[in-house]
Amino acid sequence: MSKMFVDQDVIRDLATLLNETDLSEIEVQDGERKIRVVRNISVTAAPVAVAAAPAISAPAAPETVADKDHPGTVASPMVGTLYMAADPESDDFIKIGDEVAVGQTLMIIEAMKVMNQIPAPKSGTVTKILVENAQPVEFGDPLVIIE
Amino acid sequence: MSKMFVDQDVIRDLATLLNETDLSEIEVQDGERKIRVVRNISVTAAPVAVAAAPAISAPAAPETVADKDHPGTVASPMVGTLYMAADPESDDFIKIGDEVAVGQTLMIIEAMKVMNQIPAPKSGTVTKILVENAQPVEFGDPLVIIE
Amino acid sequence: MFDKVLIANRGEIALRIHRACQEMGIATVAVHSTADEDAMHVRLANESVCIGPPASKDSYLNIPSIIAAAEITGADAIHPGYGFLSESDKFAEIVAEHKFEFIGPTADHIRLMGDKISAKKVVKKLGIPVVPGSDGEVTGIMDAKKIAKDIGYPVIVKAASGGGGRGMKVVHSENELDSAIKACKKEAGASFGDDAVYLEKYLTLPRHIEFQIIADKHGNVCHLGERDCSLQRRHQKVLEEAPSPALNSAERTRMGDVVSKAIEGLGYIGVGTIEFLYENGEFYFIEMNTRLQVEHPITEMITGIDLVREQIRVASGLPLSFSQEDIKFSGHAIECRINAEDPFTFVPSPGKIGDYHTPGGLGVRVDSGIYCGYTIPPYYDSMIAKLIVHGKTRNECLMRLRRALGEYVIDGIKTTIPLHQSLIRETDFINGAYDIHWLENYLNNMD
Amino acid sequence: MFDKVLIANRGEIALRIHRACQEMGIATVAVHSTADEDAMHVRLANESVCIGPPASKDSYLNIPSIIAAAEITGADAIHPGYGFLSESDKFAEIVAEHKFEFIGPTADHIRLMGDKISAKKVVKKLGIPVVPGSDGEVTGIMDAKKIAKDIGYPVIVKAASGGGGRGMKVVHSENELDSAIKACKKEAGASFGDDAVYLEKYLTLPRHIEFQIIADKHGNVCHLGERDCSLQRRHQKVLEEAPSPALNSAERTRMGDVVSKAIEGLGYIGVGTIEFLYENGEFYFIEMNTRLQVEHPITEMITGIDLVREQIRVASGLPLSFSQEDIKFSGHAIECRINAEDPFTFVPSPGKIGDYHTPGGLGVRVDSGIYCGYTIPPYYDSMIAKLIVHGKTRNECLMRLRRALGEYVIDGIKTTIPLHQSLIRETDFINGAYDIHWLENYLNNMD
Repeated sequence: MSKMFVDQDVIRDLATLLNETDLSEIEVQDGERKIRVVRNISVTAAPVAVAAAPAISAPAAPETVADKDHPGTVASPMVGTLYMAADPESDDFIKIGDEVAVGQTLMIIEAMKVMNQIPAPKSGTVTKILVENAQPVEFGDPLVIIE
Repeated sequence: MSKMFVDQDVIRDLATLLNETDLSEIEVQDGERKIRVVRNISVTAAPVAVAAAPAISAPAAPETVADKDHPGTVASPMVGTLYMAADPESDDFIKIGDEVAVGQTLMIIEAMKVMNQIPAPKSGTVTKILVENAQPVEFGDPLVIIE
Repeated sequence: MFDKVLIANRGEIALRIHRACQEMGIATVAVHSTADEDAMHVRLANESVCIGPPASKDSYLNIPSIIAAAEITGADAIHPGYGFLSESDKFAEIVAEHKFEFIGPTADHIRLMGDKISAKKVVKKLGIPVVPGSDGEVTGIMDAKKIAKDIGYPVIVKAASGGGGRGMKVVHSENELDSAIKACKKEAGASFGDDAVYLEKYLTLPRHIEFQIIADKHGNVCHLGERDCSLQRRHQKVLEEAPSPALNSAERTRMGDVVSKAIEGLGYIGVGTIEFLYENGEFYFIEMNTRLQVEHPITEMITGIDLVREQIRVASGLPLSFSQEDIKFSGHAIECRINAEDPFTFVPSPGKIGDYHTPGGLGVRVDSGIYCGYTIPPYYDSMIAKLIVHGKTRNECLMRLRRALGEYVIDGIKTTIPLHQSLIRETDFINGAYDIHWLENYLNNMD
Repeated sequence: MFDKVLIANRGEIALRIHRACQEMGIATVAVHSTADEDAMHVRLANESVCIGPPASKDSYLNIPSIIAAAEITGADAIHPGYGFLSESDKFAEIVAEHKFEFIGPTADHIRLMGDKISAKKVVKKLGIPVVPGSDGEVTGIMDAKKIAKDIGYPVIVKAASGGGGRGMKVVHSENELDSAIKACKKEAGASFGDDAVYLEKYLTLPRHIEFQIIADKHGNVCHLGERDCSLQRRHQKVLEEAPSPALNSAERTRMGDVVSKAIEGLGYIGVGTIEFLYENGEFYFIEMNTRLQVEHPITEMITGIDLVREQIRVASGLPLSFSQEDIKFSGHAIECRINAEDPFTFVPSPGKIGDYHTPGGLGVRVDSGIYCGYTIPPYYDSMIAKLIVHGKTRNECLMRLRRALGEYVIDGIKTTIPLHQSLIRETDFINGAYDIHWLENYLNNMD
């Protein structure tokens, strides 16, 4: 009886592919031939289940993961209190739908009594404002989306 | 019916490949033939890496997992010091190849100065003796194999 | 000093004893059932011997197997821990007959204190206050009625061989007495093989306060103050503290002296605990435990004395390493017993531990044999850890306990951590105003 | 007392401060970089604020961000921990300007002690013994030669603004002096922006012994005894013990009094450490650390005093909760710093923690923010845990340390646990016979 054909190279390739794609199983059939590779991963201890610390305050607009990861999102470069306008009597620097140019002031963050202007990192249209006036923000908090 | 064909070489190759690629399962089909190899790496929270306690003493005959799990194995019902004979002048109760009957004394275990006879749980042939005279044994240690 | 000690126990106390031995340069032998192959004390011990199947009667209570394990490993001494064989006079006797040192009192002292009636008689003679009662077995109903009338109702009928809350009946008036005695005798006969019962005054709102003592073979006796173990559920201690919020220094010294003198008179050797009910400033003897207690660490925390180390020293013939004057009580300590149980229904919850993270920092001690990935076997006691916290004051201790309980992570099973978290927020507990019925009432009122 | 404290630090010390606050009923704010989102102190804090990217200069050293975080969370006070901004007089000043309480000394005291030359002058006037030397900046080579001749070779050239072992050169004879001063000035200018250098007598086999002090705003000053931190590698402490094996009670009392008087004269407030070299029975001032030290727990273990709690009390204006007479030294304590490093090559080993199991039982304390599954970021200090052990005697402490190190499991990364296990088996260490060069020699001889 002929020896069963095992294509070791294909198996190695599939193993690599498994890694690369972060899958746990690949099954390939080609006519009468079939190969299936499996890897049981990550039974590695899950993170400690202590109570997660609450965030300093919920952002005004319900911030979704999508907003944070959106390519047009401008993130806060510092901690502080956010202001939408130069002073209470003035209009907000931006509103949804505005066209903004690179370097244009979007909002102000006060830290240590210093008012820091937050400039637009690129030009485009303001499609979403994710914060409210007088709100505290952390480093990295998403502020606005410019598309 | 003809004996099923098992290609041990292919299985060995796949086992090696399994190791090399760090997979946990490979299944290969070639026409009507199919081979599947699996290894449970049990990443389950690896045992605490403290120094394993040494066993009280290594058994005389290198005891393999197979011996322990063999259906004909007689396990020690108690802790104590094992004797193969009733006294130093006598012959051993059994030797390899002996036919034994149910209830026949196989050996003696001394615990608290009391000599406890270990009877054969079934009749058959002694195919393996896994202990030596005067050896300490724990509860559950495999003593002999009767087939 | 011993070279090798066999630890005839499991769980956290086996680990506790192992640690004390290691710190004294003594090798350890762990004996274990097949269910405990992966237990921490087995992993850490210098040697281990499997002594039987899961059932305690075939392993941890199996005297021939334990003695055989000591013989084949060449141990010098055997430490019984608490529970299992620790209060078996027969075991102590057999250990001694086989020329091993029993790390505990003599078989005679265990026997004497194991019988509740004889124990009470003996300690009374030695000057320890006891609950007024029948001074021995009740022999007939007429006799019982007279005694009950003398000491005053309510009275309690107790089995002479009882313990752990079993074989007891409270009687509020004379017309209940006859049936209570009969019922109690029946239960006692069935449970303990001895239907002797006796009568005692029933205290309504007592605290459980116990004194720790230790005595060496050279006639030295010290007491290490008291522990308050009033927080009990079904006669099982849940949380203990030392010192008792109800005692002052003068009462402690006075009662400690009474206890020490009695132990000296008894000729007792080793560690022991005299348990009392405490009501209206009076102590009433309950029983003496002739072994290490689960809650011994809180005494260690406030005295700085390693009780297990000292116990081993004393067993080996060494004198106590301190005198009564050397013992200084410092601060306050609380122990929470953490069980693998639902925190409020108390349904056992054995199983596999997922994430496991112990609290750390100043004044926090964890005594436990569990670890991440360990499977708690269903065959034994549900206590899996003791969290012990020390502070300079009771308030500091309480605040530290609160934060430590909040840091403790035991995933995969239910534990009584949430019960302790609730308990220590209760005003009565914060004020130290509780008796032995408080916890049961608290739990009943939660429903 | 404060209602809310912002902790301007990370790692085990942030957790240590969080614990003290919780035990005082004070809410905590954790500030953290994006690399520390999963850190234990962030998880446990009542509130947390992300203050910047991983690089310390943009987060933990970012004063505007930290002040802004205090402002938006409404914190009352800021605890700087050790390292980072803890010895920045500028930070202390800004904190005060913004009406937060700085949990530490005044900016003036930080500045005074931050300059090694001025510090030495000041403490000398206050009665603290100093190393004979140039009494200030060396201004020319002729001057230097004369001073060196007076105090005798070997001498050491040090940068006035230096620290942590940088900017120092030992000179064994006059002909090396000129080039050493030039090299040192160059390094000092480049490293610290200040090329002032000074000369001191070089001690050949000194121990590093430091005294812990604490002072309140009401003029009360106490010392809490000494710590021996002679086991150092590249001027980094590796293992510390208290008390020092080299000091007796009389020397402790004498030097403690000298130190307390000086601190009183200085008008200093808060915790602080006066570091000395100790050789042939004489103390020589090195520097004063105007903050909490990494090794403060060993002092806590032998005194029973919670230093961080006391530090917070003092900052809030409360008087010390004890007087010098109340402080009793009890037993012996050792701290092992456990770093995420190869134990013998010291190559850093950040990464993901696999199994994590801390030692427990009597006398064992772990201060650490790591846990099973936690990833140690590569951006910060490699110290991941402190194992602190207390015993009634130094020998008991050593035995306990040995067993505790054996129980500690940190998988997934390399740690310095094996180094400590080797160290405590060395005869010199067991005998307490070591100086500040001992560890370097020991490590060199291992190769």
